[in-house]
Formats: sequence, C-alpha cells, structure tokens
Amino acid sequence: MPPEIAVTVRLFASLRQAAGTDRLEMSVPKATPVGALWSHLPEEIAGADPPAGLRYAVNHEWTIPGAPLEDGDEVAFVLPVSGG
Amino acid sequence: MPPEIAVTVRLFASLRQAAGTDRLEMSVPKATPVGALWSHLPEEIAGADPPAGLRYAVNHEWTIPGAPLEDGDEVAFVLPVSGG
Amino acid sequence: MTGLTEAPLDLAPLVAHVADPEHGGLATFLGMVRREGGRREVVAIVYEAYEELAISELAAVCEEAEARFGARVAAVHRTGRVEVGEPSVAAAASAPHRPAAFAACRFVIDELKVRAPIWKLMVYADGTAVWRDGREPAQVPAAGARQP
Amino acid sequence: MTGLTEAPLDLAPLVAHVADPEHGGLATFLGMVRREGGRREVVAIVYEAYEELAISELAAVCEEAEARFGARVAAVHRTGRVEVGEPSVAAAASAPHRPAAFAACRFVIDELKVRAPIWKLMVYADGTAVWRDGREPAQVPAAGARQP
Repeated sequence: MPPEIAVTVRLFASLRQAAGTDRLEMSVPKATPVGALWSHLPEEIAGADPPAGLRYAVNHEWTIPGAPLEDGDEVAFVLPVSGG
Repeated sequence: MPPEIAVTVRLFASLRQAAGTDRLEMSVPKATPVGALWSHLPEEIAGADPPAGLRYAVNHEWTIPGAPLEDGDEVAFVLPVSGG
Repeated sequence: MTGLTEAPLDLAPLVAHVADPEHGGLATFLGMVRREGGRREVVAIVYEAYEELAISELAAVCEEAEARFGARVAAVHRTGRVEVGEPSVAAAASAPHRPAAFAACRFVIDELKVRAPIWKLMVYADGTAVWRDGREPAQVPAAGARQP
Repeated sequence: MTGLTEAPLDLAPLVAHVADPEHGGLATFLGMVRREGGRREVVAIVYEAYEELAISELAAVCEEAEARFGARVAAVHRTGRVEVGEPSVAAAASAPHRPAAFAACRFVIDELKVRAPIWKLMVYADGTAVWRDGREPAQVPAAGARQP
C-alpha cells in the first residue's frame, strides 16, 4: 500500500452547500492525480460524476487533471462558472 | 429689383470670433438660396470661400443649400465639426 | 436625459437614468480632453455649441440608438472650458445583454461626435488658441486670398 | 484597482483610477442583476468566489488588456447578495482613443466572466434558489443516479 498524504479540499457553490462546509481534510494515496480526487469525495457531497467543465486548482493556481498531489496541498474543485 | 427680406444669421466658433458677435441681421433679395448667403457676409468675417463641409440650418433645422430664404428666417452657418 | 451642460460631467445621473431591472448590461463612455503631446501641448478645450440644434441632434441620436439596439440611452455634452483630464462628453446605454449595451453606447458617441454642432477651441500651453471648425487654412493668409 | 468587494459597486473610483491626461477615451461597463422575466422571476443573485484565484484572475485579465490595448484598466466584482437592478461587476478602461477604450473594456468583461471562479446562486421570487455551477442536472434525481 502506498503511503497516504493529507490534502485540503476547498468546496464552493452547490458542493459547499452539499458538504455543509467550505473545506474538507482528506487522506489519499501519495501522487493521486488531482483529477481522481472527485471519486474520493463522500457520495452525499459529490452526488454523481464530476460536471462537464470541472477544473482544478492546487495551491491557488490552475492545474491539469493529471497533476499528482503532494502532502499538504490545497485543492479546489472549480465548478463551471456561468458568466453573465 | 426683387424685394428684400430680413434674415438673422447665427455665427459660431471662428466666424463668431471674426464678427465679434453671435448674430447678424442681414437684408437679402427674396428667395435667396441659403447656400448663397455666405457671399453676402462682410469680407472681414467670411475671409474666403466657405469651408468644405459647411452645412446650413434654417430655424434650427438642417436644410439644403438650395432652400430659398423667407423673411424672418434664422439661418445658421454650421461649420464642420471636428469630432473627438 | 440628453443635452448640454456648463457644469462638470458626472456619470452617476446618466447611469441612474438608463438603469432598468430588465437590463443586464450598462455601458458608458467619457470623452476626455487629452494633452496631445505633439508639437503643442493642449491645456484645455473650449466647447461652443449651436445650442438649439445640438440639443435636438443629441436627442435624435439617443432615440435612434434606443430603437436600433433596444437600449435605454443618455448623453450629455459639455460647453465652455474643459481642462485636460476632464470629460467633455458622457454617454450611457443599458440593454438586456452586454453586446447591445456596448453597441448602443458606441453608436451614440460616434454619431454625436459627427452630427452635433459643437466646436472646439484648442487652448495650448504656449498661450495660443485655435478653432477646429474647418476654417483654419482660410485664417492664415492675411490678404484674403481666394481660391482660383 | 482590481478585486472583490462585498460593498455596493461604485463606478467613480474606477473611473478616477483609469483616467489619464494622455487618454481621450474612457469606457466602463456595469453588469447588472436582471429580473429575467421568463418562467421564474429573479429577485437577487448571491455571488460566491474562490477568492484567492478570482483575485489573481481579475488581475491577470486586467494586465492582459493593458498590454493588448495600451489601456489603463480596473475591474471589481461583487460577492454576496446583489438585488435586481444593482451592479454585480464593474469594469473601466481608458486609452488614447475611443476604439481601444471600448475594446479593452469589452475584453475585460468578456474574459473575467469566463475565467474568474465566481458562482451565482439565483434567488427567485417563489422562494427557491438554484446554483448555476454546472451541477444542476446532478441535483435533480434524489437517488443519486449516475450516467451510463
């Protein structure tokens, strides 16, 4: 078993509302890609597959779904913005 | 000799400055076209031929150079505007 | 709300005038007196209007913009002396969506600059002042030379 | 001057910030909360931002506009509840001439609407509220149905 790392997940909008909190502390295998993190969310929060257009930020910068997470990272699920 | 009519001429910008007044009372032959009025201006005001782009208004409405003047008309020489 | 004013221009009343709860976009434009670094530095512009016709042209331009873009529109132009850095003309347009608000605002400012009978006396730092009314060339020769 | 605010938006400080004596054109845009007459009447929108990234995206958009159009630019976005008829976002851009001022202002508003991570909770007159964050379809089925 790979060692676990601790990451903080920032939640916004309907995700935050579903979670009842704006951040979660999660423990995941080292080097988990940020794009795989959604599947680790509790189902009562995630509800279903990630929405089309979901983007990711790590430590307040945009990143790609394949970026491996490191211990202490702060991850944000950036849901699609609706403009207008 | 055709009868004369009295018209008021409104002057603006460099024309007003050259005339030292913003309106002139002029007497011209009845039915003089508004486009011919410039040539009746005193030479110290008009200075030269009308500038390209000169337009005319009679009684505060745009009109064409061929419009015949009537007694009591108020004529404006609308020099080119520079925009910007 | 269209017209002329001798007082400094303020966007706030124009914005309030065109705001509409059904409109999601509100664009404004201020034309500012600029220094124009070139040969002679501008310190101010004095605006002189043919008031009656300027007021009716401003109103006509705003009405055309409202009809064409489904917008609410306002435009006010300064008269008198306006210093560098101060606005000489203000326009505001609101519409249900962004593109129409921008287009209406742009239309108003472009049209009124061309159509409204308002002239500029450029005041330069060297103390000279020149009218921009199409007559500059005619003023230069003192002997009243006429074109052939 | 770019960023987020919980206070009502005011154009005046943005206009003052971008004004420049070398610039003859100053365009602004206000995005307003609109009623959207359709099926459900909107009474307000609550804006929620991912603050750190929203602030850096707003700054990046303004810098891009300044470089691209030779403009001075400012943009501020509301957070929290904004009532119908009130502005949710304000942008201002000045440039030497009119077309660049309009283009820079339009660029800023178009880009930030797409790039800044700021979400809308639509609040309707019937008392309901719906997030516009791409997740609406997933919230409807109570049994957590997944796509095939």
